[in-house]
Amino acid sequence: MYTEKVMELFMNPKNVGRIEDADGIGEVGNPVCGDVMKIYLKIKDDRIVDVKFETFGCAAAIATSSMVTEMVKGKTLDEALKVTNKDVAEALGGLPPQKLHCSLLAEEGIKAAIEDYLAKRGNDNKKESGEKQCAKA
Amino acid sequence: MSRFVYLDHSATTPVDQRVIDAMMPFFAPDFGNPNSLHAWGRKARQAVDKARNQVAQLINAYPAEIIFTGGGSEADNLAIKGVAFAKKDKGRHIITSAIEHHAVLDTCNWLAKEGFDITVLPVDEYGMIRPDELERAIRPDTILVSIHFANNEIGTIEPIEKIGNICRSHGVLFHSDAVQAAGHIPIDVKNLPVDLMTMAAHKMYGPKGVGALYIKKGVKVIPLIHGGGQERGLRSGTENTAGIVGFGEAAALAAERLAKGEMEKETRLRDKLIDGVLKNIPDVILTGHRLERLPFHASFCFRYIEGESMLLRLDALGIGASSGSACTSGSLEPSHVLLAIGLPHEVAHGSLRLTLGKDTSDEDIDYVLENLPKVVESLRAMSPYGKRG
Amino acid sequence: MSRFVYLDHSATTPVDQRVIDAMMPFFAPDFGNPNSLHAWGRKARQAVDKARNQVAQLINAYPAEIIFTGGGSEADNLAIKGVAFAKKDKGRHIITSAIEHHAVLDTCNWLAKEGFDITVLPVDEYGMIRPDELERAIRPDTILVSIHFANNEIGTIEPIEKIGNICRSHGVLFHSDAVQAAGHIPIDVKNLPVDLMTMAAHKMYGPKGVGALYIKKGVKVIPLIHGGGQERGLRSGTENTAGIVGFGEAAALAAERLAKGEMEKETRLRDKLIDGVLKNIPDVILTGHRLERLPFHASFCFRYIEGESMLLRLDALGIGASSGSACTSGSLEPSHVLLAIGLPHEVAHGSLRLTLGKDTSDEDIDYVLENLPKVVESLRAMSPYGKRG
Ligand SMILES: Cc1ncc(COP(=O)(O)O)c(C=O)c1O
Ligand SMILES: Cc1ncc(COP(=O)(O)O)c(C=O)c1O
Ligand code: FES
Ligand code: FES
Repeated sequence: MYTEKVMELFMNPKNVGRIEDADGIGEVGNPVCGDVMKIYLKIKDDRIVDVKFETFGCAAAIATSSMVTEMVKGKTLDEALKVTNKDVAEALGGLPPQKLHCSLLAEEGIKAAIEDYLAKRGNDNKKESGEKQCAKA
Repeated sequence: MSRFVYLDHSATTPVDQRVIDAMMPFFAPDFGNPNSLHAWGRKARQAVDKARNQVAQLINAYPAEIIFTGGGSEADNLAIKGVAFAKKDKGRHIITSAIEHHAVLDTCNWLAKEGFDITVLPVDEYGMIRPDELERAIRPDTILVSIHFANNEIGTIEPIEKIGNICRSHGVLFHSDAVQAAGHIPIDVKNLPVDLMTMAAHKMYGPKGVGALYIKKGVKVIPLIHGGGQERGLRSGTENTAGIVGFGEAAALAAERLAKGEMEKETRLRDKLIDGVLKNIPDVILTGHRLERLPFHASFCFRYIEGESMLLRLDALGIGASSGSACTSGSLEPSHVLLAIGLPHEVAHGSLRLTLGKDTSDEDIDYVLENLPKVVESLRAMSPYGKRG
Repeated sequence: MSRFVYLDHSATTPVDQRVIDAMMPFFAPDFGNPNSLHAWGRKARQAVDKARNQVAQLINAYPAEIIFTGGGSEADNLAIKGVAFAKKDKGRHIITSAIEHHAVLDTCNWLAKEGFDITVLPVDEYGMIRPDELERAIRPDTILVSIHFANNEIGTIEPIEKIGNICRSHGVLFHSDAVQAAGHIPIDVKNLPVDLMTMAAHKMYGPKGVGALYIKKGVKVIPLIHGGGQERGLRSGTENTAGIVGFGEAAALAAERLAKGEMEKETRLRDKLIDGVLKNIPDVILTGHRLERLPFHASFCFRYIEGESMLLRLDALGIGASSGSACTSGSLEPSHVLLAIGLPHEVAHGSLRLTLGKDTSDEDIDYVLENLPKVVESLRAMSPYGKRG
């Protein structure tokens, strides 16, 4: 069902965890639907210098989380925003059709985190440790 | 990986070597069609007759009450559609439960489109039918009640005798899907008010693709598969001789195991597993009834994590399990059973079923109890909801 | 007895040793349920996929067009009821022939009771459908034509291409029961106007209890067996993995044999048998078409004697044969096929079918040609109608 790459990243995901002083945090999905992805970004000079994720979901969701974080690490925000779910799925050697939405989650997660960063920057330094706002756990 | 531990016996079981040995000759050289009059055919006919006896004995039925089918789902369809079409001039109301197998529920859904009226009874948090609710649902035009013997996802055993007595007292036929129960707990149809009952060979160490429907003497059903008139005209088609022989042998072996205390043996290991999991892993619930459950069946929901990822991590450790999470099914909804017992979606997503078999050992359970907590912990460490130390 | 000669391959065939070998692992250790996500399940899924490819290749279909069923009869029922229920709002008229297998005829009879309108086309003395009669029978509310590829009792091969073209030109779906033909004569569904086609593994050296329905892409049918949604939702139930694997292997071997000239080989032996019987035994007729017939199929009616007694005498000589006499069926009527081709009852009673197989040898045919005349003669000597010396 899954490619070797998917299984490899599912078994040994990269960039797992949270960044306590993240510059941007994106949370997408819904626990009711069975998949939630939370992306933490550390950004310096419009470039993603660190990224971590937390995911509640299937093997595909975990593998895409890992893959997308690897793909955007080191990229500028503009470059990162161009990473699509198709790119992620391709980098994984493909996903079963019923799991494509998991890769969409990855794309959206990054976008949400960048938007969060941009919004915070727009509001200046008002909400420095605002990441708790999304955490339901 | 240090061990292979198959704990998915509710999905299917390995075919017993004695069953394979019994089947072999009927592929060749004893490949005859039981309907042929020559030597090849007569040998096949004898074998089918013997198997019918063996299956009948397992549930204390008369051999003529056993109709072999192409599987459990077919037998469920035959029972329900068969009674529906046979009785449709008498009434068109059928009662079933919310946690039946899809072979029952989807059949009822189809009948609903064809002009039948279906009542789907709710169950309590343990997956139990409430007999009083059943009784209230019966109407003058009710022709059939279909309630399974035991549930495949949560292992709960229904109060079959009470249900059957209510049906009897209202003159309504009672079908029970015993695919998970037959061969694993004692069933005696002469002392149970059941009119039709479904079984499947592959859930009791027999081959896939062969099932049986017990049809009590005198109960009329319309065949699902018309044709050459095999199986008393109720299931046409050249008999799957080897498969039927395998089912017969599997039934005989199951009866033998039951007599030798298989239930007690499995119950002990099951309880060791259940207690071990509940004790060693936080934020977990047992699904289904704690006592009224199949002796080989353990099922849980682990909070904050998802079933498919659990079972694939277990697979990598050589452990075969299953889950009713939405992600394993490729649908957007978790199992209808888990929702029907009142679990919230996010909890149902974390379901894991571990079903033991006749060859499961203490070491197997130890291996699972050693590894499952690690799997849960490592997935929770990734989860945005997971509690961290 | 000096020899065992099985000449009842139309009834069923021995399972090829290579088919048995292919199936074995899927009873154990590779017993997984193809729907399970763990290693056991994945292995089973791969095996089912491979088999689907093999069966598809035999008839040049796409794999997704092959639905595995629990036998040929089930596939016939699925095709006919499936189209009937899918199209019933468009029309309720179905056309079939008088010499179809009961799996088709009885299904149509049941549909007739459920409000469908069935036209049963007559056939000529060779069992051939007349395309012009079919065309005249088609009405605006005709939804399906079901005509078999080849007849099991008399071996006649129907003009499938012509029939299919007529159906196409009228926008009517065409189902063909190819249980006797598939694997024995070349069939290429990409170049044949057929929408649904039935096959059974056990007629081509595969196991009993597994069949397949070819359903052309885009053709909609309602499932016969509802449930877990296996086989694209068209045939629910845990897949008969070993049986399906066996079917796949049998299909691959059949394709190989066909490519290697099996038809020509069988045709030669069949003609030797037919010519030998017609030459050496008086008062016998060949039933079915002399040329448009299955390469392995010989069928006769012997005047003045009765089929069951013939086949039991042959059985005592080690020869396995079959008959469509009333006495073999236990009914009062001889086979509907023999009556439909216009044979008088007394002639039809004397029917004998000898169907060859891939392993039938010249010596086997010689043995039959040596013994059959004696059997016929000795029974005729007992008959009040038999010509005596
Ligand atoms: C022409 C034809 N159709 C259908 C069938 C039914 O196949 P099965 O007996 O495998 O269900 C047979 C064989 O018995 C047959 O010869
Ligand atoms: C309770 C129950 N009913 C019916 C079935 C269907 O049996 P089969 O898949 O053999 O057709 C199953 C197993 O899948 C089951 O667990
Ligand atoms: S998280 Fe549910 S399918 Fe991927
Ligand atoms: S003569 Fe006895 S059944 Fe026909």
